[in-house]
Amino acid sequence: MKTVPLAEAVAMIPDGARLVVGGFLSVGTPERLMDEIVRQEKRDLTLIANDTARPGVGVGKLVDAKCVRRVIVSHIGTNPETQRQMFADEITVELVPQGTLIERIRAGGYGLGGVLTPTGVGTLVEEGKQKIEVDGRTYLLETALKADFALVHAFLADYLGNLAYALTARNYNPIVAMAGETVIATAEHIVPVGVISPDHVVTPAPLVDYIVANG
Amino acid sequence: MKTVPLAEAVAMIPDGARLVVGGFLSVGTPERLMDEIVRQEKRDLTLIANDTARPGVGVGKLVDAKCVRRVIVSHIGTNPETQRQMFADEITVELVPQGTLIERIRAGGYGLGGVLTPTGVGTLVEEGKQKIEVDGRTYLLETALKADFALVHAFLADYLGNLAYALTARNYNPIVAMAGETVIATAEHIVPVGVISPDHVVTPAPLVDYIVANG
Amino acid sequence: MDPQTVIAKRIARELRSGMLVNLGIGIPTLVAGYAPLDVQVYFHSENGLIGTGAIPAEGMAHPTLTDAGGRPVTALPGASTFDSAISFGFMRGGHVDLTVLGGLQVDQSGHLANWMIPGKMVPGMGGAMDLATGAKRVIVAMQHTAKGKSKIVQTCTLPVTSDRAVDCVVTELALIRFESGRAVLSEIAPGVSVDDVIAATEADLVVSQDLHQMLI
Amino acid sequence: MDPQTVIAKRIARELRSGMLVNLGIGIPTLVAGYAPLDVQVYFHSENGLIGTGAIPAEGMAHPTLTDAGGRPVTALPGASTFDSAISFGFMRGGHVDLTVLGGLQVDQSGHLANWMIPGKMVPGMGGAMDLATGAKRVIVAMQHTAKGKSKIVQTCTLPVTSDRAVDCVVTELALIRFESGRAVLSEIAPGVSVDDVIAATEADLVVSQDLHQMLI
Repeated sequence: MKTVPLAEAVAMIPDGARLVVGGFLSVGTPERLMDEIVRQEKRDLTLIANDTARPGVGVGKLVDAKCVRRVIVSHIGTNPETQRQMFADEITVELVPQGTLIERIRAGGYGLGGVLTPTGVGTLVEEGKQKIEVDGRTYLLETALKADFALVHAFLADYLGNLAYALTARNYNPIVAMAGETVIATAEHIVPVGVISPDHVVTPAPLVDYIVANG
Repeated sequence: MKTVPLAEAVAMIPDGARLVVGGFLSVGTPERLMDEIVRQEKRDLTLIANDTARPGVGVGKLVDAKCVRRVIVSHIGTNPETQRQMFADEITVELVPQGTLIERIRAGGYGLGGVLTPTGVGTLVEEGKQKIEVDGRTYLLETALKADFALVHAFLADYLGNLAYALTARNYNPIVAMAGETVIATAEHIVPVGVISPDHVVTPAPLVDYIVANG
Repeated sequence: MDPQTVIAKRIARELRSGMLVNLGIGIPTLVAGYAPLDVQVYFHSENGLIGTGAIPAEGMAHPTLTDAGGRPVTALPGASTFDSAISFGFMRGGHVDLTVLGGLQVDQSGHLANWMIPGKMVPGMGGAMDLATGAKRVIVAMQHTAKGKSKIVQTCTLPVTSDRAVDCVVTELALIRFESGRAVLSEIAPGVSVDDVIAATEADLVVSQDLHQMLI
Repeated sequence: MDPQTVIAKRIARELRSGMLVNLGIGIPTLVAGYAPLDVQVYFHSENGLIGTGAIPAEGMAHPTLTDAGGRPVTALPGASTFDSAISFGFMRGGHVDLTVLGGLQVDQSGHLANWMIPGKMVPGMGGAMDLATGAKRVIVAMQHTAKGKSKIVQTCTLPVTSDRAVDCVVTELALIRFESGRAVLSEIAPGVSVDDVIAATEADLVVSQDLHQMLI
């Protein structure tokens, strides 16, 4: 793990990169990374996240600033700007049921090719997907998702990079941290090794490539 | 959640039941439940667990006492009694790679039909299994496992049934607790609600059907 | 009593102590307000919380304690928080005992449509498909008609949320159960007649032999 | 120097600070003892621990702090514990940078056999298949021969552990890399000649243009 200044962390992300970002309606999203991606005017990003939040917050900032060409999310209903860009063909939206999305990201990070889920069978979601029967029940084969960069936000990070999350800001973050080729984390508090007890570490240090230095 | 005496908890388990049990070489196994299953002379059980431990400890006690007809495990190398019973056709052993076994149990508890894993491709493990290609890589389809009863051991249980585990005694327990029709837990310490902070609860209370009263 | 209150009060009677319950947005959210005082259920928010409490008093909101709509909530003693994979494991794996979902249409075999209106409303399905497919019981809470047209239809014209039938739908007029592909009129609201319900319903209804008045 | 020490010392030179390393039982376990003092690696135990430390002093063992063999260990500052699904996510998902595994046979295209001898030794594969398939790099640590017969063979006669080739095998005689299906003799132990290695090896070896003496 290396500690890096914010600008340097984001400078590693090239235009066209595929990002997977923690957060649920902006709760638990690494806001400083979002702001810096906008400031550095990244373009043509693919964004994998739960939703596109709202204009002005979370990953919504990336949509506002037209950094994103394609999103893979479960919901865009809270962000009229995403919908506007989608209808204007400025952004491509792939909608995935939320439980399927988190399992696809997990599969990517856990070295699985995919999972079989009953969710979406008999709906529009099944289009173009392989159906597989197990013990008389039909499932959709949903394949793994990975990303070039995983961007996560923690409550606590220790000097080695162990992470712990707060309440509902945990959400996608621990799964996202497994699914990026390079993992960049921000944290509310950067604390000495040992402050987070081994049983309370949620993301073990070896997963985290970069911690963004605090203010 | 109900708190029950040990004997009553085990009395619910009929002969022939399918059990999934937490623990790794007996570390984290609910020993009191093992002892009581032996005492009540259960028969023809199917046991899903990481391993069969060693004679006299953990799930090894069930093997010693011939409670078990079939095991689904990743390893029996530490238990000569399991091997003896296997060669004598007294017990059926299904060997599953450890990472596949825990994913199969997880799939059962998480409502998934199965997962695609690269583990076992091109080995004896692939026999009789469907092979599926995703993005040019071959995976085995490994199907979900569920059980009638999940038996877990925690470090802390609160009065509602929230569980937290200690160090390497966590292992299979949190996954096992999702995969049983009925979930029975023992704990080192039964503590007031609130002692385990919401972020440190590993198994949420609604999953746990019975906590075994401490002695 | 307004239609939403009738629906919420009736559904609240389904709550039992120890149940794990997920309430969708809209009318379903109102159900929590009518839970009987002696019934302690666990409310599940799919963003990763069990033990969701009321809206916080002014000045007591915390930015990392929110519900599935991103709104501040409180947490009750014994609450737990977890990642989204576990949260949806609860939903898909049948550990959520009951979910109450809003609906655009329910058809007579119990299929729910509640996530999109092609060309008009495409918000994404969020967690709706996992809940409708995986929760142990699914109750739909919606008004019986919209713009004078029945929302309980012969066959959904809108894209369905799951191929799994819901257990029942509760409207301001009736409680209709779905059993073996049939829509069974089981309860009628006070002051409503069977004919009123049939007249307001596009779907074919079978009147239950056990038909009774809705308790609210 | 005995064969096991040669092997362990050579492999220890592959360790770099920050690496996540999983050591199998047998010779691989010895590697930890030869890690350079200025190198801080994380040791991963598949039962759910990162930051595995040395064997505890007498009286300091704790029943819930064990390695993958069930033996008491200590945990270093910054250690973390987690469930088995996460643990194997680390292994299968390529987050373990290096695993060192024991071997019964390695064939000339790099396939490892280390989990069973049909009719004789059927312990189960435990975590071996996941490690051999998923770790970023796989090094096999084993003696070159057993009962005078080469363990580096043309084709494995024992059931293989994975269809994925290992990166290299280190024996007391040599370090052999597997590149594009060929076994490349890359390093020879002090006092050992190329002819000695070839004579002791059933597999066809390609001698590296960069062949040099093993540093131990």
